[in-house]
Amino acid sequence: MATDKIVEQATGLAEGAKSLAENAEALAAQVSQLSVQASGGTDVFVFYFTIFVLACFVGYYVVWSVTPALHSPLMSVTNAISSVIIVGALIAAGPDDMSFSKVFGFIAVVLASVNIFGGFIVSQRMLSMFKKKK
Amino acid sequence: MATDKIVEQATGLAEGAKSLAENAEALAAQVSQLSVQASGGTDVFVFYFTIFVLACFVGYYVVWSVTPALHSPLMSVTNAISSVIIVGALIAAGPDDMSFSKVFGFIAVVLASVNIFGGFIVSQRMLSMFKKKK
Amino acid sequence: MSENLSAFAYLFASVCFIMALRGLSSPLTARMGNIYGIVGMIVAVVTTLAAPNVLSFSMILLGMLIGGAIGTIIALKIEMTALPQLVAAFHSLVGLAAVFVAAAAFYEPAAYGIGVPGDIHVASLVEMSIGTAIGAITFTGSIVAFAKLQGLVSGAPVVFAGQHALNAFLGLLMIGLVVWFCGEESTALFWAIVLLAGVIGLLIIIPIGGADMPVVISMLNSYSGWAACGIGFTLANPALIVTGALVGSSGAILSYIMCKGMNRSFFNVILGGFGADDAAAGPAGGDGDKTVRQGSADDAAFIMKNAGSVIIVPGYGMAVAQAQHALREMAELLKAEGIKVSYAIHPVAGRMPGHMNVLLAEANVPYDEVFELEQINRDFASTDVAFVIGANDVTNPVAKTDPASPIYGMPILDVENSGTVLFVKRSLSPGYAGVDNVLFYRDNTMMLFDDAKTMCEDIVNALGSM
Amino acid sequence: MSENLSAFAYLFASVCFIMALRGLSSPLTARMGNIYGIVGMIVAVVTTLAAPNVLSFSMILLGMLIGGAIGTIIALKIEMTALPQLVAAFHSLVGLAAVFVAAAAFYEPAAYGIGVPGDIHVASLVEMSIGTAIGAITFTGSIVAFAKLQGLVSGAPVVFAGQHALNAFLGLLMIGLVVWFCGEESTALFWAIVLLAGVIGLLIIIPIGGADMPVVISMLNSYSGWAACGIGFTLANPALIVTGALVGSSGAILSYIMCKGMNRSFFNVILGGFGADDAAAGPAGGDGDKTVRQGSADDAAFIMKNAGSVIIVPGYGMAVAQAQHALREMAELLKAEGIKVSYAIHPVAGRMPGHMNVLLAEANVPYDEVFELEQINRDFASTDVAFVIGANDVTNPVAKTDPASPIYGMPILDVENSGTVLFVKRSLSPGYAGVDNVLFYRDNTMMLFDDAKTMCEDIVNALGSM
Ligand SMILES: NC(=O)c1ccc[n+]([C@@H]2O[C@H](COP(=O)([O-])OP(=O)(O)OC[C@H]3O[C@@H](n4cnc5c(N)ncnc54)[C@H](OP(=O)(O)O)[C@@H]3O)[C@@H](O)[C@H]2O)c1
Ligand SMILES: NC(=O)c1ccc[n+]([C@@H]2O[C@H](COP(=O)([O-])OP(=O)(O)OC[C@H]3O[C@@H](n4cnc5c(N)ncnc54)[C@H](OP(=O)(O)O)[C@@H]3O)[C@@H](O)[C@H]2O)c1
Repeated sequence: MATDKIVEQATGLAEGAKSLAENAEALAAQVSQLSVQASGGTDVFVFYFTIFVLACFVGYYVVWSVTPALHSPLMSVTNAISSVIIVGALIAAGPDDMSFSKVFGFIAVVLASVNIFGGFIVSQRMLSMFKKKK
Repeated sequence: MATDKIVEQATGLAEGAKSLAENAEALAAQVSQLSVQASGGTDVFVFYFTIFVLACFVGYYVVWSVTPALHSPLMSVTNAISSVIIVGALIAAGPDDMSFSKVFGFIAVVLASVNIFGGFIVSQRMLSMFKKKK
Repeated sequence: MSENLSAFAYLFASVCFIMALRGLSSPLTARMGNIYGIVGMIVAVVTTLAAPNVLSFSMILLGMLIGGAIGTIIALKIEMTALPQLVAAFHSLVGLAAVFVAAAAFYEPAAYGIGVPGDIHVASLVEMSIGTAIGAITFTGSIVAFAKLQGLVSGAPVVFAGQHALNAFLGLLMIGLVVWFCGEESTALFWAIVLLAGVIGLLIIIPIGGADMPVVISMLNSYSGWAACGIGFTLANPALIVTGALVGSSGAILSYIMCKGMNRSFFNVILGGFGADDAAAGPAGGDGDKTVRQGSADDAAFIMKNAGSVIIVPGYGMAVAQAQHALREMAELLKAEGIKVSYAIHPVAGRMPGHMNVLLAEANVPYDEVFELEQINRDFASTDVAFVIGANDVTNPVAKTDPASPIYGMPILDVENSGTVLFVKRSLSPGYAGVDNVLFYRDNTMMLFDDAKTMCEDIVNALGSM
Repeated sequence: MSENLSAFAYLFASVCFIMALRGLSSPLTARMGNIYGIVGMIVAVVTTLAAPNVLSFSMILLGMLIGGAIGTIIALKIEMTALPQLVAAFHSLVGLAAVFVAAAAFYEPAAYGIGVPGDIHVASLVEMSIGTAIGAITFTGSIVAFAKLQGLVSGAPVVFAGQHALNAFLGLLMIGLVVWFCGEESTALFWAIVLLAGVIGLLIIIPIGGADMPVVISMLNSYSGWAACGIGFTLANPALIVTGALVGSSGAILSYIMCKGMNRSFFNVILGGFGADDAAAGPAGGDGDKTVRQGSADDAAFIMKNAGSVIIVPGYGMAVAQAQHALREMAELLKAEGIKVSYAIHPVAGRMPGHMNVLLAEANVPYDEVFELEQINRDFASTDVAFVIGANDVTNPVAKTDPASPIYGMPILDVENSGTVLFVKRSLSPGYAGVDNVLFYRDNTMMLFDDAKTMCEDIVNALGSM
């Protein structure tokens, strides 16, 4: 009887193990499928690269369409928007605990803010001067 | 002895099951991590949408830069390149075994090919007529 | 081919397509642009053929051979004057192809990685049904446009009471069907969408007059671009998305340019009915009580031979009469006499954008003798003769003077400012817009009533024997 | 904020930045464009602040307050004539910020999801080191540019033997360091890259003359854009990538436009040394043996009052003298007399692109009286007086006639074709290119030797008392 019981338990365990193994297999399959699905099998880098290439075309066309009379404001506007690098600074300055990284982030936030405010305000000042004949 | 052996086996099985369970857990963790990593936590749709938006800007600028004298060739060139839909047809016509899908794919391949060849050749014919003063 | 590599290849193809359109910014780079387009297409096709799930090539090859042969033959045989029809016909094929691709994806979703039959991702179902619907509309719409342009059916607008209400109802029905389909995912609903979209395509194009077809074609072109985008999302293929956006923008911008050139709103064109009362509007101008000065080929030859400069204004009639070769010959003779000859092209002269430029190019007129409206309009005042051949609306000054006229506000070529205006046409009947042209009755106008080609040939003879 | 939502927000910000530059296609839409830019920036910042790993806001707020206050004060106080310096100074800050962001990512890679300290993904290391290097070059380079423009150091090019060899060597060393860094990933190497890049930035800018600084600034602007792109790849942030590409293109195109306007190759500018032998080139023209006709403010006032049309050609001297207000006053008086006054702007007049336009706008000159070279150049022939104020090179006809001249091939304003040419400048000394201007010795030229502002005020007085 004791033997019977033990055999039964062993069988139960074996089955449990089998189903676990199956589960594990299913999960493994899922893993590989997910990693394909999530990005269609392509690295995210490729997406960012595609975005980069298209953005270069947009940049090319949009800048050539700027009227020469506004080339100075163009310089200050691009200067202002290039400070969008502040997003990197914010992430660095974001954590609660102090670190080298947080200090660097803080400095970068200050620098980028000078640019953002300075750039947009100077552009606005310049642009508000351009008036049509009354 | 027999009992001992069975108990041993049972213990072995139990351990196996445990390690399997652990494996499964690790895999599950991997699944969730992978699905995040593969796309940095963003759905691929967002990437395609970004590509779409940038492509609209490129399309806008590139078409406005076409000289009016070449608007007819523009129509035939866009007609030809819009047949790039053939990539969808090729995937449908690709499998080895016959199916509805394969038939549809075949028809689409024929239609798109008419367009590709017709469109590019007619464009080339038109464009080769545009000559400078000798 | 790895997924990454093929993604780069598709990106390369997209860039090629962008460069193809970019090339069209000047006749000098246009042929190179076309080559870019061809390269992009080859790269896209080869990349797809190298995909792991494309295994059987015989049928694909057969399809490409059949399609390629048909396309090549058509492209080589077609007359340049039949371009509008050709473009319409080709569009209908793109639309149909889009429907079949969507159907294939619906029947075998696994091949596209969008789920399994009966359980396709909802996002894909939405994209798919939009792609299908637009594809089917493009198909039947382009067929109607083709038939009207080719003269297979009358170009007159087909209007009936309750037309717009019916279209609106069918549109709503369509939206309902799509929503239902995305929930149910049944085969019957899929084909119902195809059918209904086909009917809608038919109905929205029949009320539009034959001459408005170019706007329609561009619009359908734009649609087919967005359909390609939709399917591009389904297939997760960036090349399709980018190309779709390019084609979509191109069609939209061309429609816009045409509508602006005609000074009509896009909705005015699309709601149709324009040109229905041609016959009524025509005689209303009244041509009985005013006098016109009529001339012969000899008169025209004499006047031009004694001129210092001539501007030729071609229009739809030149295309119909295929007069471009005879016209170029005439221009050559005049140039040989030391007379300055140039061509002025109105943005909507003829029946499709750039129509006149292609015809003149076909007749070997160098493109640097051909000018756009803004470039040349001021020069009419200092020109001795404006030779208007088969054009009418694009020279009609009522566009500037009569706010009640349907063409009011449309920019026109100021031929009236030149010393003498020669009008080559067969009668006093109005042009496309059905508006009488006040220039016919001016003192400095001479009408040369004849077919455009015959008249040019006669003038050539007259110039030769002078 | 979910990752998807923030991705859309960044896309929105990118579109705003595109619209910001797009707005600059016309003065009418430019202010709206700037608003788009501001909105885009706010969206980008707020989206980042809402990210799950941004927890402490006090320091961020402090930083933004300090930076914002400094930026606002500078922007409100700055004179429009100091724009070139200002842009250079701002660029140096962007470069430095890029360096600090890269450093932060290097010290705390986990925050950016690019690995753990000591085991950063190689791709990220490459992107990071390129971003850092370009950032540091931009920083020191812009500092030098600023110092030269502000007059803190001499604008003269600093040249020494073996300069190019040294730069090339340092460039190679840089590449070596980057490769080493990507393998070793040591802190020391990171800072070595920063240091070396800083030195390179210094060395490549010092040989370039002060007046070539605008090209340099644009080039650095372009660099900073590509640095932002590199960091955008590291942070997987599409807004940074798109903005970087916009800024990169903008800088590259502006440099190209300037080089073309000066008819010099980009390499010629970058390799430097131009303007080193100003002193030698100047007198070589020989001004002793030729006669010039000199005039007074009264003469100028008399000539212009009796003219039918006057074209004003401003140049660098107007900016230096801050003469734009007095000039506009003079123009108003002439216009009150019924004289047609317009302004002709050469693409490289002044010291930065669009420099003259901003100064004239500052003095309330309406922008529709201000014309680009191509628009107005033909009108000089039918104009009575060309009033050239502080401009020199951009009017020098040797650019058309003397292939040996350094400005040969540069397009110029054909002031020589007008009835009388009035030149306002302080002496016969040449302009930026160091080339003697043959127009000074022409019969229809009258020199008005004085500071531009003083001269304008004197003419205003003369006109008033006439
Ligand atoms: N280009 C486009 O993209 C586009 C698109 C849509 C609509 N449209 C419209 O099309 C019109 C184009 O103006 P258009 O001035 O070129 O043409 P039009 O105003 O339609 O006039 C064409 C004239 O050509 C004459 N004609 C026809 N066949 C001829 C032949 N065989 N020989 C000689 N003359 C012949 C006709 O007069 P007879 O019958 O007396 O000979 C007619 O008056 C505009 O109203 C425009 O809005 C253009
Ligand atoms: N715009 C750009 O983006 C850019 C960029 C780089 C280089 N550049 C170069 O800059 C030059 C611009 O040409 P430009 O014709 O405007 O200037 P320019 O040729 O440099 O001549 C400026 C003239 O202004 C005179 N001047 C200086 N201060 C003055 C004052 N206070 N009052 C009156 N006159 C004064 C000087 O003569 P006196 O000393 O006799 O008074 C000088 O001849 C071109 O050679 C261009 O290639 C332009």
